[in-house]
Amino acid sequence: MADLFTGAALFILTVTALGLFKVLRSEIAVERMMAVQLLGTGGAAAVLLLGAATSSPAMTDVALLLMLLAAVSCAAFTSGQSSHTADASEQAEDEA
Amino acid sequence: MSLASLGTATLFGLCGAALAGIGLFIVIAHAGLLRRIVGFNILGAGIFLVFGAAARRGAAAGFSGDPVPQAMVITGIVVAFSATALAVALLQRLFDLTGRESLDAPAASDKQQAEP
Amino acid sequence: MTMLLDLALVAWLLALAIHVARARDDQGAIIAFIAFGLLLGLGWTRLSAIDVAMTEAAIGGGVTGMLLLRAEARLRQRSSQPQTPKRTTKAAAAIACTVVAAGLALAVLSFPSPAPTLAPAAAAALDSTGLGNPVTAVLLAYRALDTLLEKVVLLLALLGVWSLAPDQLWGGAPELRQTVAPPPFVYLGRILPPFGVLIAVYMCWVGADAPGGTFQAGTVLAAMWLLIMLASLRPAPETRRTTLRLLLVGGPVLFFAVGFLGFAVADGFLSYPEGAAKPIIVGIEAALTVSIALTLGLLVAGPSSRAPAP
Amino acid sequence: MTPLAPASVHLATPGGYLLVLAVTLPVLGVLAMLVVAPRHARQVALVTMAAGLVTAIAIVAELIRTGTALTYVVGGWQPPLGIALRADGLSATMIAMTAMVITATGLFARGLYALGPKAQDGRAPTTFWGLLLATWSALNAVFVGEDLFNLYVALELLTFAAVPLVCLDGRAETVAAALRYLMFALLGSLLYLLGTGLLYGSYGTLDIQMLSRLSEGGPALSVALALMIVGLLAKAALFPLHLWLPPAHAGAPAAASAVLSALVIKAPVFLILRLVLDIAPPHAAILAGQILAVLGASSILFCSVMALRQARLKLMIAYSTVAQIGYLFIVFPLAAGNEAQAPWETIAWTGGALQLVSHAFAKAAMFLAAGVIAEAFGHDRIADLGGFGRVLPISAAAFGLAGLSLMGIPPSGGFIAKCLLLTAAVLNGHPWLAATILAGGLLAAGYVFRVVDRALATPAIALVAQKPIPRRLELVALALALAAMLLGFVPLEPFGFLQLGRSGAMAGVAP
Amino acid sequence: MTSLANAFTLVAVGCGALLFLAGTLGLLRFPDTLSRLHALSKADNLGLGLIVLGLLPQAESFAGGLKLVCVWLLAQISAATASQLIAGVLYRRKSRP
Repeated sequence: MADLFTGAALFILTVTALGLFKVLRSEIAVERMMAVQLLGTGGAAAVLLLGAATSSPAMTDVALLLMLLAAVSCAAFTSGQSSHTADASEQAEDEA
Repeated sequence: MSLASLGTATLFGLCGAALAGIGLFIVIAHAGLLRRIVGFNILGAGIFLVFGAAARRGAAAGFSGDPVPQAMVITGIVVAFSATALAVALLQRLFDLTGRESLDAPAASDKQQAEP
Repeated sequence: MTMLLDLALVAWLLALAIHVARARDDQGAIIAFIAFGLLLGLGWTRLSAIDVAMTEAAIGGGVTGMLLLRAEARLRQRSSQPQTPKRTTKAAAAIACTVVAAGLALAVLSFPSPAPTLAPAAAAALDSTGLGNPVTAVLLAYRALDTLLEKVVLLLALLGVWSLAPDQLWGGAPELRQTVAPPPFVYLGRILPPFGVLIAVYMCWVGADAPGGTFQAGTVLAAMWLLIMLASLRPAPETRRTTLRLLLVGGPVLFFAVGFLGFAVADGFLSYPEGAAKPIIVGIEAALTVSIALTLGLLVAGPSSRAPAP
Repeated sequence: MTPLAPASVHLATPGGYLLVLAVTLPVLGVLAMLVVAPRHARQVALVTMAAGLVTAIAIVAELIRTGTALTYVVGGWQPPLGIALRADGLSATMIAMTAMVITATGLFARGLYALGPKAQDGRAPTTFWGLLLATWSALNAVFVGEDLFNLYVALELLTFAAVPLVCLDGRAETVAAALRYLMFALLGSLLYLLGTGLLYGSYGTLDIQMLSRLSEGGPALSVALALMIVGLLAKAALFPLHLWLPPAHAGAPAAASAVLSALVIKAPVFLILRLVLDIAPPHAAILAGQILAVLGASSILFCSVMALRQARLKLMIAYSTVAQIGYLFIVFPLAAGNEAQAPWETIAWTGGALQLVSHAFAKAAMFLAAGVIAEAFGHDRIADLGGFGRVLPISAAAFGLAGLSLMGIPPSGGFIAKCLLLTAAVLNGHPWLAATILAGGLLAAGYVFRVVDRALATPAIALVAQKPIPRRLELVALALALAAMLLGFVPLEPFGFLQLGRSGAMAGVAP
Repeated sequence: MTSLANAFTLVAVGCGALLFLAGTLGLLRFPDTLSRLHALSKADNLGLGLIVLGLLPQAESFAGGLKLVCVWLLAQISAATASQLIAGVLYRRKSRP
C-alpha cells in the first residue's frame, strides 16, 4: 500500500512538474502562474499521499499550508498583474 | 557507485551543493538586482539542504532526524526572508530615486556626491 | 520507489534553479522560484523535517514569493534592462561556482558515518522541558538565545525597511494596492482569513508537541493579513501607531522578560523553572506569533508610502 | 561516532551574567525605542549607553580581578546542545573599545542632530539611535559568542543594523552603496553559514572550544574553513573584496561612518582570527595565514594609493580604512606560534590587537572630524578646504592626531602597533612584510599630510563656516584622537591582559 | 472490510492521479488560455477531491480526516477564486487597446 501511495505521489508530481516546465517557456505570464497553481495542488496531493504512505499525520498540516499559501501567492500575482495594466497611465512614482 | 546506494540524506545534500553553486552563479553573474535577490534565496536553500542532510543523517534516539540543525534551518529561513525584504525595499527605493535597477549603470558616483 | 521520488524531486529542483538562472524575464524567474519553494517543501518532508517543510512552504514559497512578485510588478516599468555581463565574466563565474559546488559535494560525501548527532542529547533533555516536539525545544529552550536574537533581527529589518521611506512620509502607512480590488479578490480576502487564523492557532498550539510552532503560525497569519490588505478590506496601519508598536515588540519583550526572570527563579538567563517550562514556552510562542505575523506582514508591505494623518 | 568532548567544557564563572547584559542591554534599548515617542529615542539611547558602558567596564574589571575568562552558559544548557558565551582578554578589550567608541559617537550624534531643530524626531535621527544600539548588541554578541551558529545570527544582526545606517540620508548614491554593501554582506554571511553547516555535519558541534579540541583534519574541515573565511573577508572588505566599502562608509552620515569604519568591520576580522587560531589545524592555519598576509599587504599598498588619489575627504578616509585593515591580516604569519611560544604570546599578537584598537579610535576620530568639516562648510572636497584649520582648529587637531596613529608616528597607539609588527616581521624573517609596513606608513603620511597641509594653508579667500559648530562636537573627535594617542603610552600593559583566558597562557602573566 | 476500504482507496487515488494527468494535458493541449484555465480548475478540484476521498478511510483519527477535508475545502476556495482572478486578468488584457 505504501509503495502504491508513493508511486501515485510520484506520478502526480511528475505530471504536474512536466506541465510546469512546458509552460514556463511560454510567453503568457498568466499561464505560468496557472501551472504553479496546478503544481501547488499536485504538491498538496503528493504530500497527502506521502503522509499516508509513511503514516505521519503531521504531513496533512504541510498540505494545508501548501494550499493556503498557493492561494495567497496566486492572489499576489494577479494583484501585480492588474496594478500593472491599470496603472500604466499613472505610473508616476511618489517621488521623495 | 550507483545512485541508489546514496540514500535520501546524501542525495539531498548533493542537491544542496549544486543549488548553492547555481545560486552563487546567479548572484555573481546576473546584473539584474531582483534576479540576484532570487539567487540569494536559491543559495540559501542549497545551504539549508546541506544542514538538512546533516539532520537526516543524525537520526537517532527515536527521532527521524537531528532536531538541532532543523531548528537552525528554521531560524535561517526567517533570517533569509528578512534579508530578502530589506534588499527588496532598498531596490525599490533605488528604483524610485533613479529609475534603474542595477548598480552598474552610468554612475552618479563622481558628479556631485553631496555632503551629508 | 522512494528513491525514484527523491531523484525526481532533486532533478526538478535543479532544473527550476537553472531556469531561474537562465530565464529572460524576472517574472518568469520568480514564478519558477515559487514553484521551487513548493517542491523544496516537499523535499523537506522527504528529509523527515516536517517543521522545516512547513516553514519552507509558508515562507520560502509563500511570503517570499509574494514579496518578490510585488517588487517585480513595481519594477516592471523600468527604463532599461540591465546590461548582461560579458561572456568571459560569466564563464569565469561558472567555473568558480562549479568549483565551490564540487568542494561542497566532496565535503557532503565525506560526512562521517555514523553521523555525529545531538538527537540523543536533545531527547534526554526533552523531559525537563515537558515538550514533545524536539525542534520547538531547541528553538525555545536549548538555543533560545538564537531565537531571541533572530526576533531582534526581524524587528531590525523592519526598522531598516521603514527607514527607507522619504522623510515626509515617515510614520505613515504603507500602501499595498492603488486600484480597487476585483470582486473575486475581495471574496478571497473575506473567506480565506478565518481558515488561516484557525490554522495558525492550531499550528501554534500543536507546535509544543508535534511539528508546527510559532514561525509557521506567524507566517500564516502574516499571509492572511496581507491578503486582507491587498483586497482593500482593511488599510495598512500607520507605522507610528503605538498599538502597532506595542504588538510588534510584545513577543520579544515577553521573551526577554522571561529570560531575565530566569535569574530570579531558575538557573539564570533564559532558563525556565522546573516543571513550569512548558506553559511558559507556549505563552512565549503565542506572544511571538503575533509579533512575527505583524513583522512579516509589514516587511512585505514595505516602507510607508502615504504621509501620516496630521 | 565522533566522540563528543567532555560535557563540562564551559564552566560558568560568577561574573558571566555580565556577558548576557552586554549582549542584551542595547537591544532592550532598541525595543524601548520602538514603543516610546520618537522624541524620547535619544534619551533612551543615552541611558542605555551609560548602562552599557558600565557593563563593559565591569567586564574588564572582573577579568582583571579573576585573571580568567568570563563564561556563561545560556539557560544552563551545556554546549554542544546549548550555547555558551565567553570573554577572554581580547574579547574584553574589544567590548571596552566598542563601548567607548559607541558612547563617543552617541554624544557626537546628539550634538549633531540638535543642530537641525526641525527633524529632531524625524526619520533619520530616530532610526539612527535604534540602529546604533543594535549595532552595539551585535558587536558584543560577536565578541563573546562561542557557538558558530549563534555567531551567524549575530553577524546578520550586525548586517541589518549597519546597512540602513549607510543610506540614512536617503540620497540615491547612498541607497546604491547600501544595496551593494548588503549584497556583499549577505554573500559573506551565507558562505559563513555554509561552512557552519559542513562543520556541523562533520563534527556534530558548533562550539568553538569543542571544535578546537577535535583537530583531525579532513576535506570537510578545509572546505568549511575556506568558505567561512572567504565569506568573512567579503564582510571585512579586504582587497579585492573591498569594492563596497568606500562608497558605503563615505556616504553614511558622519556618526554612522565612524561606527562602521571603526567597529563594524572589526567583527568579521575578529571572527577570522578565532577561526584561524582556534579551529584550523596547524598546517592549514599556516597556509591560510600566508594567503591572508598577501591579501593584507595588497590591501595596504593598493588602498593607500587609492586614498592618496581621492578628491573627497570622506572617501579618502574610507580607503584608508581598507588599508589599515590590511595590517590586521599581516599579523597571521607574524604571530604564527611555535613550540616555545603560542601565537598569543608573540609581540605580533599584541601589535595586531593594538592596531585593531588604535585604528578604531583614530578612524572614529577622523570620520567625526570630517563630519564636522562637512557640516560646517557644506562639502568635503579636499581641494576647497584650504585653511579650515583656522576655522575649526580642534577638528583639525583631532584629524592630525588621529593621522599620527594611522601613520605610525610616536607617540601614538598606531606607532607601538606598527613598531611591534615591524619588529616581528624582521625577527621572523619576513622582509617583504616589513617593507610593506614601512611603505604603508609612508603612504599614510602622504594622505594625512595632504589634508593637514590644506588645514594650515592660507587661501586667497578666507574659508567661512556656513553654520556655527558647537565646541562639544569637535571635542568628541579630539577625545577619540587623544585616546588613540594615549594607547601609545601604555605599551606593555596589554601583553598580559590580551592573553587572559587563552589556554595555557595564564600563569604569571596577569597584570 | 479493510480490503474493501483499501480497494476504494486504490480506485479513488488512481482516478485522482489520472485527473491530474488530464488537467496537465489540458493545460498543454487546449487552444487558448481560458479553456486551459477550465481544464486546470477541473483537475484541481476533482483530482485532489478524489485523492482526499480515497485517503479518508485510511485516516487514523477523526481529526486527521477532518484536516483532509479541510485541505480539499481550501483547494476548492483557492481554485475557484484563483481561476476567477486569472480570468479577470485575461479579460482586462483583452479589453486593453
